[in-house]
Amino acid sequence: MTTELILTTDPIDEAALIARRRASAGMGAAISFSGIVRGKEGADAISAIDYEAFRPMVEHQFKLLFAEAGQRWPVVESIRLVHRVGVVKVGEPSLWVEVVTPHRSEAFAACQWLIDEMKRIVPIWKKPLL
Amino acid sequence: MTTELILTTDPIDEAALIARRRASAGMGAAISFSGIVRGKEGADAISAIDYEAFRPMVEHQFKLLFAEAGQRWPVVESIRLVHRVGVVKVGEPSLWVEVVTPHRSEAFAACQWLIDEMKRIVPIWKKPLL
Amino acid sequence: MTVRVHFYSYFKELTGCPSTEETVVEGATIDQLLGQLYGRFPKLTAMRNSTLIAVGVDYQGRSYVLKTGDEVSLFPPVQGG
Amino acid sequence: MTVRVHFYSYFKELTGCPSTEETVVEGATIDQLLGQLYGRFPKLTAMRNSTLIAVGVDYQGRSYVLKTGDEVSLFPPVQGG
Repeated sequence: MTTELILTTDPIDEAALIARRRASAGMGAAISFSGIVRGKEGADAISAIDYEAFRPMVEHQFKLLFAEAGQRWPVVESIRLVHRVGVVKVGEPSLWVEVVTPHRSEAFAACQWLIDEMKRIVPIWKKPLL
Repeated sequence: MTTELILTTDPIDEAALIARRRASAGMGAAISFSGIVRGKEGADAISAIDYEAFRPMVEHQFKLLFAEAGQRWPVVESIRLVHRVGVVKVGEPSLWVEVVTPHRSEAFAACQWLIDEMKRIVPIWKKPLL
Repeated sequence: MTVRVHFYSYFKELTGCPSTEETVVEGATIDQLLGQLYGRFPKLTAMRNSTLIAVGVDYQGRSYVLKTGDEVSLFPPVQGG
Repeated sequence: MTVRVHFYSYFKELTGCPSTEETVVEGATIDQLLGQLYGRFPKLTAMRNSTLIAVGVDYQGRSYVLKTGDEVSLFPPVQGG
């Protein structure tokens, strides 16, 4: 399994990421999920979200999650994850995750599990900006 | 809800599709699934799959599925689906589906449901080529 | 009356043709039509329990009563994706 | 002995600083450290039941025994994505 993690203050270029996708001949499914900053946080209209990350721990916790994903779904060939840090405007993706597997059920399961776990343990926080 | 269906003999240009994505300020999740032709069909190595479609019925059945998805998940803002017809080489996507919703759970659920239903009722067939 | 019947996927190989015309009595059901087709194309009978049936672009059951001009399609389980 | 304690997200607002040094006795646990910090930063106590604790880059429980040079981080529930 190959994994890639990018924490970046730059906008996420989904098209470029897709263009770099590698999948061996046994792979039949690639899922990519984009988490986009919504225009409201609760009842308040916002303009952006400022993401704060405890970077070394983010990297370490993602490494643990990727390893656990590989144990839960050994068929996963590739996981790529990009998370923005700093200010992300409404309408821009703050998160992009791709999982490549032989069949779609594992791709969906692993991708959802990864996002759920990220939201449980990866030290990133949001501050909405008005 | 907006929907788009493309049946095409051309390769699926995922980057161009992503670039054309539209999501209003309330949308927080976009999932895209690519179904890729694998190098084996059962035990046999193959070079491609020839997809046959009963086109008018494919279009009608997808229309029914999109409408039902909109009833099951009224928050879905956009569904786009591209399916290749004719010969698709190993490693190329034969299917691309995107679902845009406010939150990720509905995007995952609607996307999986749509693919499951497609494989149940949309009249497309595969012929593996050696 | 006459209805046109289309075959898809390997049903074309089983019947040797992409479509055919079949004359049925007024008020005939799809079930009766299938009975006649199984006589003409015996290889189709092997797929009896996994044949999908459409009239026009909608699925129909075997009790559907045929009308003049109906375009019937018979095909094996679908495999999109 | 002295350990450095880092605060993330709005814990920085609650304490008024991004990090601090705290002197604890040899063999002190995180639980004891928290007790001292709650004395210095009373606003942190409101988050008592939803404070996540790491030493270095790994999560630790309140019974963890502190060592010289440990970098402790305290923060509220995470919100990535």
